[in-house]
Amino acid sequence: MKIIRTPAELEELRRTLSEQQDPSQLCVTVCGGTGCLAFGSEGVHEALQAEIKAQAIENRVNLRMTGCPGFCERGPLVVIQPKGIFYQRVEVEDVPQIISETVVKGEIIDSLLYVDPSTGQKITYESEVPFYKKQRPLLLDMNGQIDPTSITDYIALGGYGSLSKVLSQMTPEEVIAEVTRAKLRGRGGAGFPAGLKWRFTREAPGEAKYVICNADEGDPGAFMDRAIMEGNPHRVLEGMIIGGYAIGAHRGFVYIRSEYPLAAKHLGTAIAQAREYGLLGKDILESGFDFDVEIRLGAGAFVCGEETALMASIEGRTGEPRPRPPYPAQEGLWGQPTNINNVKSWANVPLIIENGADWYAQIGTEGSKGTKIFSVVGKINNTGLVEVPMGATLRQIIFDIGGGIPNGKEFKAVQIGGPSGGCIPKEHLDTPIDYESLTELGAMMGSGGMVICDEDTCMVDLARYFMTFVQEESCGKCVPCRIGTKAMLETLARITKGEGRETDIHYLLELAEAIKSSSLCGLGQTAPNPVLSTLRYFRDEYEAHIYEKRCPAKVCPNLITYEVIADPCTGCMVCARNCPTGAISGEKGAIHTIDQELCVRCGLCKELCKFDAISVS
Amino acid sequence: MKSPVKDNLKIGVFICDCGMEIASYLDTGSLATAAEQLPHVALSRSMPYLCCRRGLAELQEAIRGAGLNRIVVAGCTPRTQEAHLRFACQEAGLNSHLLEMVNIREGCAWVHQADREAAMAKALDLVKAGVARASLLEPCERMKVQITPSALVIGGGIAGMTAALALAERGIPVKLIEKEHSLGGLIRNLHTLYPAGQRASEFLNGQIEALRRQPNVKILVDAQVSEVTGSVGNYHLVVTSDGKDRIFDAGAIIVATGAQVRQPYGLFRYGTTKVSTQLELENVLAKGDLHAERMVMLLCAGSRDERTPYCSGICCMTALKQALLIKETHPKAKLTLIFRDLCLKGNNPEANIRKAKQLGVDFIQYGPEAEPRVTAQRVEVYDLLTKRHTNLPYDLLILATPLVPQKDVTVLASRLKIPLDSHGFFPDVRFRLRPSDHVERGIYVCGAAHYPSDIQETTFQASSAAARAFNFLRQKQVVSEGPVAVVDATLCTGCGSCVEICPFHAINLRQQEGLLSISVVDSLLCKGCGLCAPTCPVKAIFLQGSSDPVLMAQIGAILSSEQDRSRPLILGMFCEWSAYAAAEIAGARHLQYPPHLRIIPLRCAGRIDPYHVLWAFLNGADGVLVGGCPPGKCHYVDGNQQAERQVGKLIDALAARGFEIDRLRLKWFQPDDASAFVEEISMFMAQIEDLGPRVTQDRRSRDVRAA
Amino acid sequence: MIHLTIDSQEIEVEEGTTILEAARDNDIFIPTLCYHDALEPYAACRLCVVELEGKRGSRLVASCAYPCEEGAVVHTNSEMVRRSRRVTVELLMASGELLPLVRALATELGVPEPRFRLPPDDCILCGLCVRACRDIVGVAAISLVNRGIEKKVGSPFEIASNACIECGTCVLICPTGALKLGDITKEQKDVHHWDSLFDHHSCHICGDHNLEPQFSLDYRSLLGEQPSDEESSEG
Amino acid sequence: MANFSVKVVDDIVNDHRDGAEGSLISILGEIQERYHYLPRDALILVSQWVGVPLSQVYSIATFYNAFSLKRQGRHLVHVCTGTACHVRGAAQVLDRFQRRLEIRPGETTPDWEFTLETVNCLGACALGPITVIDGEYFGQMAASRVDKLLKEFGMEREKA
Repeated sequence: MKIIRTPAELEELRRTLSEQQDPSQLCVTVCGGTGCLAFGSEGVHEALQAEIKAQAIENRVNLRMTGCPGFCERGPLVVIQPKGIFYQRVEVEDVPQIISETVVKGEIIDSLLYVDPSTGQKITYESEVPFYKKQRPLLLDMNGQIDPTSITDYIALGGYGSLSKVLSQMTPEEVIAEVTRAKLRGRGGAGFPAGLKWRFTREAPGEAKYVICNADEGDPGAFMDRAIMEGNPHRVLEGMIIGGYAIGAHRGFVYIRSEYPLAAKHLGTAIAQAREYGLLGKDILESGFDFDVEIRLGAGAFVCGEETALMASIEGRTGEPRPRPPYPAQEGLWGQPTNINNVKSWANVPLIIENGADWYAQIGTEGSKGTKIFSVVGKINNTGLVEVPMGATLRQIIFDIGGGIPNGKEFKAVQIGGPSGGCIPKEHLDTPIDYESLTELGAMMGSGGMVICDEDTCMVDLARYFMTFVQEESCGKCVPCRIGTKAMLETLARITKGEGRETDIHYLLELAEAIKSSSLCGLGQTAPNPVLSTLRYFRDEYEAHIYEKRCPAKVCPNLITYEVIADPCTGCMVCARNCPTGAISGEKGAIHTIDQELCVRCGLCKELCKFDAISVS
Repeated sequence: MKSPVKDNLKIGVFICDCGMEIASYLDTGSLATAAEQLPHVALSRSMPYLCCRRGLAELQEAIRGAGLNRIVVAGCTPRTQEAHLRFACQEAGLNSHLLEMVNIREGCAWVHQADREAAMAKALDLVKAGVARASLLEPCERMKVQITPSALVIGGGIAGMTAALALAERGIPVKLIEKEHSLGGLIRNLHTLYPAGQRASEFLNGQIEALRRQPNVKILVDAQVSEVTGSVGNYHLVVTSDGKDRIFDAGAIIVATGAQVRQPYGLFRYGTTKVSTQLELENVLAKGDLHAERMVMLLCAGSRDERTPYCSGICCMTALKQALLIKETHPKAKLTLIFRDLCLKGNNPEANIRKAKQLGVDFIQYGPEAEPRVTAQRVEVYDLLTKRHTNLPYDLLILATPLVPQKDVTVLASRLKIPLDSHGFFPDVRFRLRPSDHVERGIYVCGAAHYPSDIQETTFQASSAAARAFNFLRQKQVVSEGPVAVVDATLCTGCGSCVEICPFHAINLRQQEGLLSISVVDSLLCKGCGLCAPTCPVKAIFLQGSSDPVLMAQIGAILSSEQDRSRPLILGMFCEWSAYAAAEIAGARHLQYPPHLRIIPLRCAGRIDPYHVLWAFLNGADGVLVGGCPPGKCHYVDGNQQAERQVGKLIDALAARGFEIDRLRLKWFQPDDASAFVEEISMFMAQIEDLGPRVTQDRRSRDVRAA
Repeated sequence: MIHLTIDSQEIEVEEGTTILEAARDNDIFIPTLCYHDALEPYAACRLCVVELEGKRGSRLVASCAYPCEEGAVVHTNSEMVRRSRRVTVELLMASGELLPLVRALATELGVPEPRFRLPPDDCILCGLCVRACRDIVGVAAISLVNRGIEKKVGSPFEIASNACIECGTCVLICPTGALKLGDITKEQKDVHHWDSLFDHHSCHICGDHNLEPQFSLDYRSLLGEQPSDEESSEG
Repeated sequence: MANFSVKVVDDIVNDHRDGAEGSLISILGEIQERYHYLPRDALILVSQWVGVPLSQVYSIATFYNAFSLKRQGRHLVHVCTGTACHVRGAAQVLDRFQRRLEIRPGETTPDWEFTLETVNCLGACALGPITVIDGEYFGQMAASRVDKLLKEFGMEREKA
């Protein structure tokens, strides 16, 4: 493989590559994101390969396994270019038909088309799917198109152009100025201005400097970083190299959580290719600038998302945060100035350089520029990744794009920002989302995980869930976080068990304030948020649990009872046979009864009953 | 740096308030003024916090400004702050060993809160002693030695080969020497391996192949170490291989000499045709000419008894392995396994027992009290499970005999100066000393030379030994700092008693042409325990910073006390690892005890010299308490025993002259048992109170001199 | 030189001085548990938090680690500080009646009977012993094991540490007396241990045959190792 | 379960030679991957080869979720308890696994067949609730599917 030595050579390569590509060329793309893989897209891909071979049409059709375009709900996704025919929930059995009908004859297979739940009509082309139509994909734009394991795919679409521009035409100061002008804010959650951080790191004295890509996406329910690394790793890499140049670093680290093997694999491939092409290593594009990147796998610790803990982990120690200051920009990795940014932040950089700060700055709101990717999960029709400009409203995301709540249930709230975030009730559905407004509402941008809750979601239980999470993930170094979160959890558990006391809400608030204000690191300082925000908007649910010993959402096991409704019950014995504790008795054909003493409220009977003869109250 | 001539000694005394921690119990101001009067004190002041940024700066300023060349700091325990202060001195251009710390916090302020007056007196005495000591301190220089970046592995068995390979793969040049003609050690005689049942020869050949392919390894067979000279990091070796002597250097040595299977002649009719060892059976199985129909395996044959008290560790697994093998080839054969205990390792030890049982192997457990009897026809055994005597006719009796040390271990041990345990295996000696106080020797033992071990265990040990050798060599150089023993060549008569006593083989006799040979200290091996000093008949060897003059000056100063003499005055000479540690912890816990005790810390109680004690009594001590580590706990192998001897000798001598020997005590202390410490002190104190103050000055000195 | 105000006292300190140092030099008392002059600030106990006025309102910082800043305004005992301290103390008391300092604070701040309880334990995880062993003595025989509420001080595999030199520094520095040398050196392995009489795991088949002697692995025991249950006797 | 081999650990460490202390976690990660747990001997060797105190290696091994000091069963069952899965009823699924296998998360069945673990989020939220057994994904899980699944992975014991 020939090394690219100069910007000219890069441009040359790009031209030849794009010339080779015939826009009318048939190309079948299969989503290879973790979501679709879990749905079995690997098999579909293999089947397609085999079928194409069988039909001996290799020369006419390209097959490509791409990254995640975001519409995980309907996976496995298959798109036939150039027309962009959009098939969803594709199974291996459908493959021969797809090839013979659509690829060869160009005919549409109705059964595989997506049906818009709101209008009920079938949609043929990817571009027309409402889920995509209303988005503004900047970071995810290439995910559906390129093969993430091929550097040439990326280069063909102009990849590494920004790097070459930076190295050949811009001084580090100019780069920082550009990023600052674009008002790019850290996408890790806190939203600290990236340009400023870069400058601090550049100006800080130190013999060596480092850049780190924080890919420890620990927030449960958020997976946009993973999608980017899986689908377009080179852009992250390009961003880091540019950052390294601007800051004056020659070594970079990507810290990926071990739960993301595919992301690590693709990024590893990307790094290898970049080295091969001379885009990493010594004297990149004759600029005299040396830079290389290493991957470090996490080992399962949410706290390692916190920058000082992350660095400790990279240095080979337990992920315990240390007090700041000194900030990483002054004393980071091995005591040297270090700049840490999130995957999304890095991925934004090439875009800013490519299109200019002004272009970037006109996307989004006054305070928050650019787009934001949300992972919309939970009680929602279209689970998946949604990229919208800052300032989009929750309603647009959840209803227009997300397709609303399944089974005609009532929307209750959306939980944003995971364990550090908070929930937002329906009265605020129309607030434009940016860093400030969310903080206003007691939530936070965080990683951008959105968990949609419907009427069946118990907010107290949700709060308890998050508290369990942070409590388990607390590193245990500082007292408020170690013992305080435990105390809060015990209290919440008590409440959900129906043993709540009058004083509990007050106690929770007291603890929450102290933990927020006095914890050592971000994990502790934000740990109480889920409780605080649920208390703020759903105090009544807490009170129902405490005073009436009642769980309005019928979730908390100790506060609900399962009963057999007489008339629908056919006495089919299914529930009785499957009850783990044998709490259900009854003759065949006779109406069953549930022994409340024995019942452990596992819900199995309700789940299994074909006649909806089990009621919860 | 050169030591200043005595007459321009400039001692600086710094008394730390430690905020209010000290100041609220002791009048640090007047302590400082009092200290000013002491000989050679050029500057004396008290400060709020000596340890903080500002305090250290002030200290350094004083050193530079006033040209101080000795520093006495009275404050908290040296344990936590000494390093910082020494560093500060070094920074200010003063050899860090010219700093003396006096603990007036844990050692005084915190423990005598009831009796301020006595506490003040004690604090002053401690400072006096500190000053007296400081004025005699001499700088110590650190010594650096480059390490030869290569290793010698003795023994070409599985342990040796594994270790050699691991080192070589990391770029360390390795010499591997084997006394036999071919590599492999014990395994060469094995047929298959437990538990997987892999062919031993395959396994072995694989290993040897890998070794031969490795360019960093030089193999010498029929070779033995015939001479070892040099020291830590640089051993000069003479290896005799097929008649020729080869000479080379190595930085690290790995001892993997293995062990041998005992041939138990006379035991259980061993030697007769129908009886063989497991090892002999291996050969039979390998050849595949096993013709016996009724077989009995007898475990723990000649081990775990008086002669060989240990469990050989591997025989049970071998027996089980062989049993399974036999049952495969001879399903008909009747096979009984007589065991005391089954020592099986690995993930699922039962699996193989189950298998064997299914294949029809009988297991019978016997106890040590009823050892099986072997006659020409049968084995008679009392079955512990069925509680019945059983007779087992046999065509072949297999004895599981233990692994025993190689014949020549003692020679090797003395050449390498490493200890042997009571059975003749090489124990893994571990020093419980501060990293700064000792350097690794660079000699590591692994495999059956260390104790009988199976292959898994052996390879683990080998890798572990290699790893430690690797990191030792990687340092490139060894640095030793801190006080070591020094010999005054003009006095030494070469009697060799210090060579005898040194627990670390750090002292050698150097022959001199036409002169008395003299002792020479290997300061890399010397750990500064000072055991040698009291044993020298002519006081030719002494420990830096703890020489007799220094100690006696300390004793003299600490006892020239202004305390109210109606109360007894007691001197404690405490091992810093046990008694002194306990005292400090008592302080940290604010436990209160009588203030009439003056403590002088020693590296080891073994440093005690009868003269010190006599000197103490001469200087008005009413009682002397020597504190050391409990038996078996000494950090310098057996310093506490030496202390016991020395004190014992003295007690007898004094007793013979009617001296109240209850005034002298030797006690063992647990380092962390502060309350026990307080108890001891109070008891001893009470005892001395009962004895009352000592008899008049002249009388006292007379009987002491007589002693 | 840096100028700041602590409790309305004008103070001048060298650059790099922490708020705690500055306060101490001026006889302003700030309670600490995990702080020690000889060790790097750890900022874990959160008792030393002080209120730092800032543009966007006041916030709490750990005075033991926070460097003095020019013109900073610090309150060491404001209501904000006391509120947080009160909770911290209450949380500390969840695992038992602790050392005098905490009890004193409790009375001074009027901390109620702890509303939350943990199993009694004197260790407050200030980490002093661990840090002293590593940074002062230089042997690192003990470390913090597990995490979160499970965190505790321990030697590797929670059996006798072979790195420990029994110097007692950890015991000396422990503010609560929770640590005993025995915890780290219990059954300090003797070199001959493997040939001593051993007690056995018993066989899972008949429950009677004796399997691996517990101390047959002296070498590993020297390395702080012991045959673990799941390795030695489970089928 | 692969038997612990000294050579394997030696080699893993040797591959990371230049990384020194920084590669500690990667090294342990590879060993964990190889044996599904961290054998004690392995930790000891790692500490000695890398040249860091055993106590540090041990605290790392006990700090991170990905590491286990206990031998694992033949099949690893991971129940995702991420938020998306939680609101879609992961709790019931987990509960069912616990009752069925009669172990709590982090434990292994006495016959060394199954080890039950929870995982915080696999990022495949569209399929929630998710269970992963030996790396194979099972989406839209429900308590009622647990028994069948366990049978597929060779669980014979009848319902307790």
